[in-house]
Amino acid sequence: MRYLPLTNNDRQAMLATIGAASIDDLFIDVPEEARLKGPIPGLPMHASEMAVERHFSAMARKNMAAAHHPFFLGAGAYKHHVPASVDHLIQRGEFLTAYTPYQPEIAQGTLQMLFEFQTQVARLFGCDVANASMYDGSTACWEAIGMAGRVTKRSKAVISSGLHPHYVSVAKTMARFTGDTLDLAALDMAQSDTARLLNAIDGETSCVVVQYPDILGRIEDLSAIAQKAHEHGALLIAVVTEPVALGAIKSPGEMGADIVVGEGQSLGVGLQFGGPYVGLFACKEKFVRQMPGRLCGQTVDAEGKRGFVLTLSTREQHIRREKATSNICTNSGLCALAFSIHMSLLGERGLRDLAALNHARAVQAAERLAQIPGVTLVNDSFFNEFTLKLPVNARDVVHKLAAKKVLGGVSLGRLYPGEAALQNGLLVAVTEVVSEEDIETFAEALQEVLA
Amino acid sequence: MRYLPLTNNDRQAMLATIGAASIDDLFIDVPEEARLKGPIPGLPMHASEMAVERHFSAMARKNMAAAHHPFFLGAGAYKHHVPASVDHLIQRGEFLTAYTPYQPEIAQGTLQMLFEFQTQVARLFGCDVANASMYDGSTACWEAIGMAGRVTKRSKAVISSGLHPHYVSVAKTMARFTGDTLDLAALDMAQSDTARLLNAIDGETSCVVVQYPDILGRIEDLSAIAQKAHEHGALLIAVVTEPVALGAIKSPGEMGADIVVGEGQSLGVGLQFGGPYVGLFACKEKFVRQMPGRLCGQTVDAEGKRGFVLTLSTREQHIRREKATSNICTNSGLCALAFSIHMSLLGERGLRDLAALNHARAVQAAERLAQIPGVTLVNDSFFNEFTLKLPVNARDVVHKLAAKKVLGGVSLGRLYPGEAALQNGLLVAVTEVVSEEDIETFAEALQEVLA
Amino acid sequence: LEEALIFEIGDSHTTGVDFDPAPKVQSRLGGLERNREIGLPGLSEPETVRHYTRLSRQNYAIDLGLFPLGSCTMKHNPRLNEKVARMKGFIDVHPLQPQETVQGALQVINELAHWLIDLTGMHGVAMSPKAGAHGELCGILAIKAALDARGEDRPVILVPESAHGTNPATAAFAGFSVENIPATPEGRVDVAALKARLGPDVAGVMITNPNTCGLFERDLKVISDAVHAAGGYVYCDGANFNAIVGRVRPGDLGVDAMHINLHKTFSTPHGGGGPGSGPVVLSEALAPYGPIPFVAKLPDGSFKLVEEEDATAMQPETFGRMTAFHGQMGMFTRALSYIMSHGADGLRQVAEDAVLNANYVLRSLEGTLEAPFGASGPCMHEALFTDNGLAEGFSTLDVAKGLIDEGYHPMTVYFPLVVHGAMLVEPTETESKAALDQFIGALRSVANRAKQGDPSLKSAPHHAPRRRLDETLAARKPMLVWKEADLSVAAE
Amino acid sequence: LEEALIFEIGDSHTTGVDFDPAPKVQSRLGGLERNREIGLPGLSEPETVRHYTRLSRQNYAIDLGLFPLGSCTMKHNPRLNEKVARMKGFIDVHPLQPQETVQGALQVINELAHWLIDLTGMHGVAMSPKAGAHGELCGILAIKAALDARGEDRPVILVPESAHGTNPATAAFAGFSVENIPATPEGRVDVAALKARLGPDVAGVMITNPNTCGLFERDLKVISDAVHAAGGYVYCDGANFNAIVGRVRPGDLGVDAMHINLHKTFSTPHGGGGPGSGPVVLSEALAPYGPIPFVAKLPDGSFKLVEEEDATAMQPETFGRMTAFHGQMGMFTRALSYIMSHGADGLRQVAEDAVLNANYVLRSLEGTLEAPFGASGPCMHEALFTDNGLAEGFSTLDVAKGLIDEGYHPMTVYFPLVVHGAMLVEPTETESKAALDQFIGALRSVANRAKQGDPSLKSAPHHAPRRRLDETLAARKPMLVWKEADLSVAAE
Repeated sequence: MRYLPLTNNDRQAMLATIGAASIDDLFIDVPEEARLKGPIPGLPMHASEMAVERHFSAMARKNMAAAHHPFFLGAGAYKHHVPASVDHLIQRGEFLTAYTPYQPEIAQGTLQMLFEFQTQVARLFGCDVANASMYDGSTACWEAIGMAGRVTKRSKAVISSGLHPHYVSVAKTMARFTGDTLDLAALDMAQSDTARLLNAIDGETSCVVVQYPDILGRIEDLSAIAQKAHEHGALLIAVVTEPVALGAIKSPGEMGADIVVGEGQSLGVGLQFGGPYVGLFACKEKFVRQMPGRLCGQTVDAEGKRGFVLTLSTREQHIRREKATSNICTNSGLCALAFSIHMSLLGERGLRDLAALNHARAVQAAERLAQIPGVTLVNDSFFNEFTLKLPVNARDVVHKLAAKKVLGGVSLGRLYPGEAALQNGLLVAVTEVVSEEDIETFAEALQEVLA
Repeated sequence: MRYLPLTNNDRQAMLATIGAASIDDLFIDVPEEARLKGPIPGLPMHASEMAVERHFSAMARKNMAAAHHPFFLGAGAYKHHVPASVDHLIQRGEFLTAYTPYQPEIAQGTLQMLFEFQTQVARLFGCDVANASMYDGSTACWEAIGMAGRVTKRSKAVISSGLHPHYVSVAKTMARFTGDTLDLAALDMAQSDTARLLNAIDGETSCVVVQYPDILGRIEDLSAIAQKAHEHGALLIAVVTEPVALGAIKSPGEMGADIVVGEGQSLGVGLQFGGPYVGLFACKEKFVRQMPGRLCGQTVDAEGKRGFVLTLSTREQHIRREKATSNICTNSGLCALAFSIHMSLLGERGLRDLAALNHARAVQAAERLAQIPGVTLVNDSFFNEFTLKLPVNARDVVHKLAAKKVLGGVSLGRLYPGEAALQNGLLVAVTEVVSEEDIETFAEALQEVLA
Repeated sequence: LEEALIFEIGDSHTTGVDFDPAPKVQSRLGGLERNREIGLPGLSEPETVRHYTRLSRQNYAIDLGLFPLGSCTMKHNPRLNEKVARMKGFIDVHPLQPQETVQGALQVINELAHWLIDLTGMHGVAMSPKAGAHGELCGILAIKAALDARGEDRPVILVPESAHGTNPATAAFAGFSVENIPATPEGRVDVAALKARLGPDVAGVMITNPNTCGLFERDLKVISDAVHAAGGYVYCDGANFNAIVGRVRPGDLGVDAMHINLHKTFSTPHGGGGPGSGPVVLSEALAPYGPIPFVAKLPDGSFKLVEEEDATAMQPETFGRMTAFHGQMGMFTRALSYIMSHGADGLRQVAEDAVLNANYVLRSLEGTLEAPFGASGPCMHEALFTDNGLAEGFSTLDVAKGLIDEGYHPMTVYFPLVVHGAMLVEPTETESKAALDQFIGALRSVANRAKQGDPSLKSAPHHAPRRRLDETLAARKPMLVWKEADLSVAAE
Repeated sequence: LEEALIFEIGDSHTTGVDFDPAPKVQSRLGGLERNREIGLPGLSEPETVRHYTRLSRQNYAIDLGLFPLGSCTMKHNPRLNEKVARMKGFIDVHPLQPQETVQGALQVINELAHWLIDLTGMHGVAMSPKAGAHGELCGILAIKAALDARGEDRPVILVPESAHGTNPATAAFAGFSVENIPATPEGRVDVAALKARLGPDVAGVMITNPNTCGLFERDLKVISDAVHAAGGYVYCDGANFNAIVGRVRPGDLGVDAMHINLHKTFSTPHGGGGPGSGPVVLSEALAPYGPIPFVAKLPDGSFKLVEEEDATAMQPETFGRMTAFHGQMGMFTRALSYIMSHGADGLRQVAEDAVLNANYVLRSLEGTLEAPFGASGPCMHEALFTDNGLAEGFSTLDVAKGLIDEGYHPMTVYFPLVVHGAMLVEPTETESKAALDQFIGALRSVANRAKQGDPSLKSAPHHAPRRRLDETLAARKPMLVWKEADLSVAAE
């Protein structure tokens, strides 16, 4: 019991202080019939560190780790190279094992970091303010829809068909219970959804939700949508699942988005089989009191020194209870730290270099893969992810590629299982971790599979 | 150039402050003909973190890592399970990136740790005092011989044939230059060297050097040797290459050793292909001023608070220069920290449990392996390492086992290449990381190889 | 101790990351190339390491000392968990990889799921909720979905007044109206009041057990039976499961849904505010409505991630997806590592030591501070005190800030709301007796100063990186992002 | 800030490690079973993590701030190096594994060896020395072996008076007698005096370049030629190679042997006092005498570790083995990672920035502190000042301790011995201009206080974990191990 410091002598002495004869006396309020008499039967007993480590090593070896194979998966989670210093720093006990900074005098480390993070996110997204993080991109997206409803006092959200289908699923789940209306359409590889969106905006619309770049990797100007939305008193919510893209392309804020949310996993966090990730949430300053989640603000201490505190907590559940802007409590602090450290290491120059390298590799890959007979490139524009149309069902191809030790993208069939028109689509992400050899290996494997 | 913070603007501003026109002006004292005009030709230019990491991953994958295969090597370096918290703690920047604690007021972390380490080592070895570590066991062994010479003012060291042959090599190298005499003998699998040692001790002898357990894993009482040595004014130096053994058997200090040195790699440090390791050095209190290496001592500060400083530095090179007790400067501080943390986690109870488990597994292995036709167990006694006599050359067997993915011990032929009588000997170490399945896998592989 | 902001240290030309030069290609960015500076400062690696190392040292943390935040369960975070979570096979796999390439990861999720079910005595578990509050939402949505399936409209959720704020916030989010249930003078739910309020408009109750006064709701089974009899469901806030794991199974008390904070009971690190992980165990009645995706073990021994397309066959009544992927894998590995390390015997010991430590604190301090429910029997994982008896003008906040000067993080203050000036102390099982004795001494000393009216306490902390911070100013004139000094002057 | 000793926290019954129970076997311990308690306290993991975390916070470190220890080269330690060194294929291989199973490890050693040879313009390199002083010993033994091979007895080694203490200690260890060579008023070796002392009894010189006054020994080539002409060898202490890497090759200056501190020039961490690593590059004349084992690349592209049995064929004149295994593998991986990251261009930049930073410090402070060799041209990697001009009764030590209160580790003090009250400042290339400006301001402020005789400086530090410690007491009554309080009373 290596994590339990009490010795049996301690326990006896403490029971004596308490005035209890035995540990059982401390559990007398548990109804007799519900008391467990000993360890729950059928479960293993305690294990040594070595035994536990062995078990997990065996489990880990059953998975095909991205680093060891040509790797082209994206669709909302991207493999980037994270500098070693990021993981080193987030493991500092003072960051790792601290709680939410409720006592700011002894939590300035976390608070200042959050203030820096908020500023980085706001600038990246082209917004005035950002919060201290959400669970992930998909929940941030739903929270933004909810916030738009509070701001506009309307309940119809117009959702682009280019929004990640899982984000749509989350919104559908929530809307079912809140009674919000979602205006949805089927994804079309042949054309973007902009025309429909412009049409759908009306005086009932609380918001338009557009992913940028969209689920197929396409990049489109959001200005017209923003203008139309604003004309009708609606908000434009932009969703960014690949923040690295904003090192190369305009920010949604520049194009008029009112709320920009995103998935921050690309920077600092890593793939982790889907979580924990970090939701990014930024908006115009005038909406700040309708934001969900924690906010860190600058202030001064009793001696006039600059310091930071959690602020505007009258929006939050621990103060407002059922009237809160969200029920969120724990956010994704440590992932926000990882994001912020990685972003600090990159800086403007590094982010732009990284984005340029991603785009260039993606262009190389797209050109190479489109040469394969029967394969066509769907995208006119893209950043580091694009869609191929294959001559056959792409889901089968993905499995066959995996058998050849190539992790060759995400099939649209996996993302849109019901939709026949999309079954031959393959979503391919190409980041800086992809080498030219990886592209060639992928191309050859794909050609073989299609042959 | 991610590790260099100066920008070109900084450089220009600084040159202006200095009053130099260019960087080249700062190197004017380099003779013209020796000045390199640009990067040294033929060498690669700077590389990204990702590129460097890839190179090392490729190199690492070419090695057969102990954790992934049945593993039975010892002979002075042992694979033990090191708790994850050890490596976590030694990576704290305040430990990892601190210098030797020359300014004690801001180095109490390192100093207190060294004081605790010294105490742990002294107690483990059954000695009064210990130093703050040496490079490794082999250099500690030579330093002990040198120290015995200073104490006794004699120059003949009687070396047990059971001392690790690399330690003997190091002593030979040094003795060649210092003019010390080493009384050596060939290793005999059939019997220990004690009788010869007792005979060899005389009035010229500075010290007797005995490994415990010895290179073949044999355990013998040192009391008689200690007594004889003391009768003749010589010192007994005991060498411990596997400190875990002392959780099961008597310490050399208890049996009369004057100086006990050892290799601390087993605890906290790991295999690391031979280094860095940590030399342990302990002795009787009366010899303290002849010790080599750093010593940490307790004292008080100006307010009377307990504190720690490096002390007795008048023995050392930075004060005494050519009259120092050793030329050692940098020791093995971070490895000493790892050793000390691991030892703190174990404590008396953990070390004894660990030793018991090692011994039990070794007994299981010895009994199982000795059942293989043609294989005999050389040892009467052993802790976690023993010697097998095979019917054929053991070096060949080791290579054949490796081809079967079993790392099956160290052949005596590798350690004693010239000595025909030892070529069939195989040294087998069995620690807590060896499972019963590993023993069986090894036994079956060995049987196949010998068939 | 001062550390500048990255915006004051770095500039847009510096970077701490090197890249291979990008190959020359024709840009395909759709004409949306960025042409405005973002305003992101870069730091070299040495500056980065130093900045964050220095910042970290302004934090208090469990690694530095006892962190007695009641209701937050700040226990030791084993380092083995960190190691295990970082194995390449877990940290470097993509959530949408073909399932045959992630069987080990799916197996880990499945193993943890089974532990959670067995430890709680429940029927099923939803692994995807991202944190405790997200788990509450999961449970409430399952209740709503179950009611919908029954065709019943029950708009009310009952919540005891001592509940965590997330409880009413969650219920409200799901469209319920929230009604409070009072507490008895001894600090437990008023069963009579609750029973009286039950009826066809009540969807269920959200109850915390052990509750936020640190007491075991000894009538939970009676409550559950009554709620069930009235056609409702019982949601249990499992934040305090720490205190009872291995000693009681919530399933045996009639609970229908309960979230488990992996970062509380099962030791995953809090990280300065997350990430958490809030799996929800479900009763037989609610399990069919649980969210997708989830991991199923197939007859051939392989593991399958059940998503939208298989839901019709395998979870037809699911209320849907709560988050993009399958939950907090990085927390699952850590929690399972902790659970396996303790085993069934160790987890029981965890609850015992947590409760023992809390009672030791309670009894050691009840002569110094008022313990409002000290006569209500043993406490569970936490000990509750009030500000009654402090000198005129001295408050719980002063005691808290005074503790900072003694080298401790303060306890939870002003929660729960059912007593005046609450101080809620949760030591957890990973504190030694010596550590408790030291803390008890420190809190006693500060409390006595507050009782005697020591004025220096009013301006505490004196020995922290900052003195008391002006929270009113922060809220009145929110400065949520950094602005260049001259720009911000111009803006005023 | 106080932290008890493990002996005061733990006890012999507690452990932070769990083991599977040992199988029952017949003991084979030769009748030497331990029957006495060792006296080792055990701590649970939470206590362990907290103890060492708290201890660590009493240290200053490069991660916390500028560490201007002249002659010690405290530069940033990249975290990539730590990651690379921990790859299983390096950290988890045994030194005696069959060589076909460790080809990657041997290749790393070989690659690093080639970088070191190319960067220094030398002929060979001995990789096994464990630290700088061990490297010095390697070089001196090679010289002795070469002389032995020539049948010459040359008992004297010349060492400049500004040398590191390890130089004379090493020479003495190898049986040489040491004679000092004076310095010129401008801070360099007195070439005339050195030449005058050369003769048939002189084995060689040990010279540090850049020297410990921070100056480049511009006459090193002249010295080398003279020493060689007189039949001796030139050992160069390479501790300060940092300042010239990529700008000059010691081989081009006639050096025969030079150790390289991987923990200085090549950024492996100092770890509070090691481990170091001190490979020694060797000239064509000395390379044949270098130690075994070493790594050779065979014609088939594989790598071979040359040990005793192959020495006869491949290194017949080796002076032998210096250590049990093949050197500090864990430092090799880190150093190679650093070298590859910088490349030939980056390493040159390293030297330039190191020298630029040092000159910036020198010129910024020479108006405040006396710079004894300020007129001797640019300094190299470090700037030297003296205590000349401080107020009566104020010393270099007071300035150093005053700097602690400003949040800095002091510079090296009282070394080199050639000037009075030396203060040796080495900023290294990994400091930013802003960091230097802050440090310069702090040192200037403390120096001015010392010049004005500010009495509070005499009792500095005031804001450190400890006030000045009584080093005399420590040496007079050495307490090197902890003893139980009652026992130590009884012992007196």
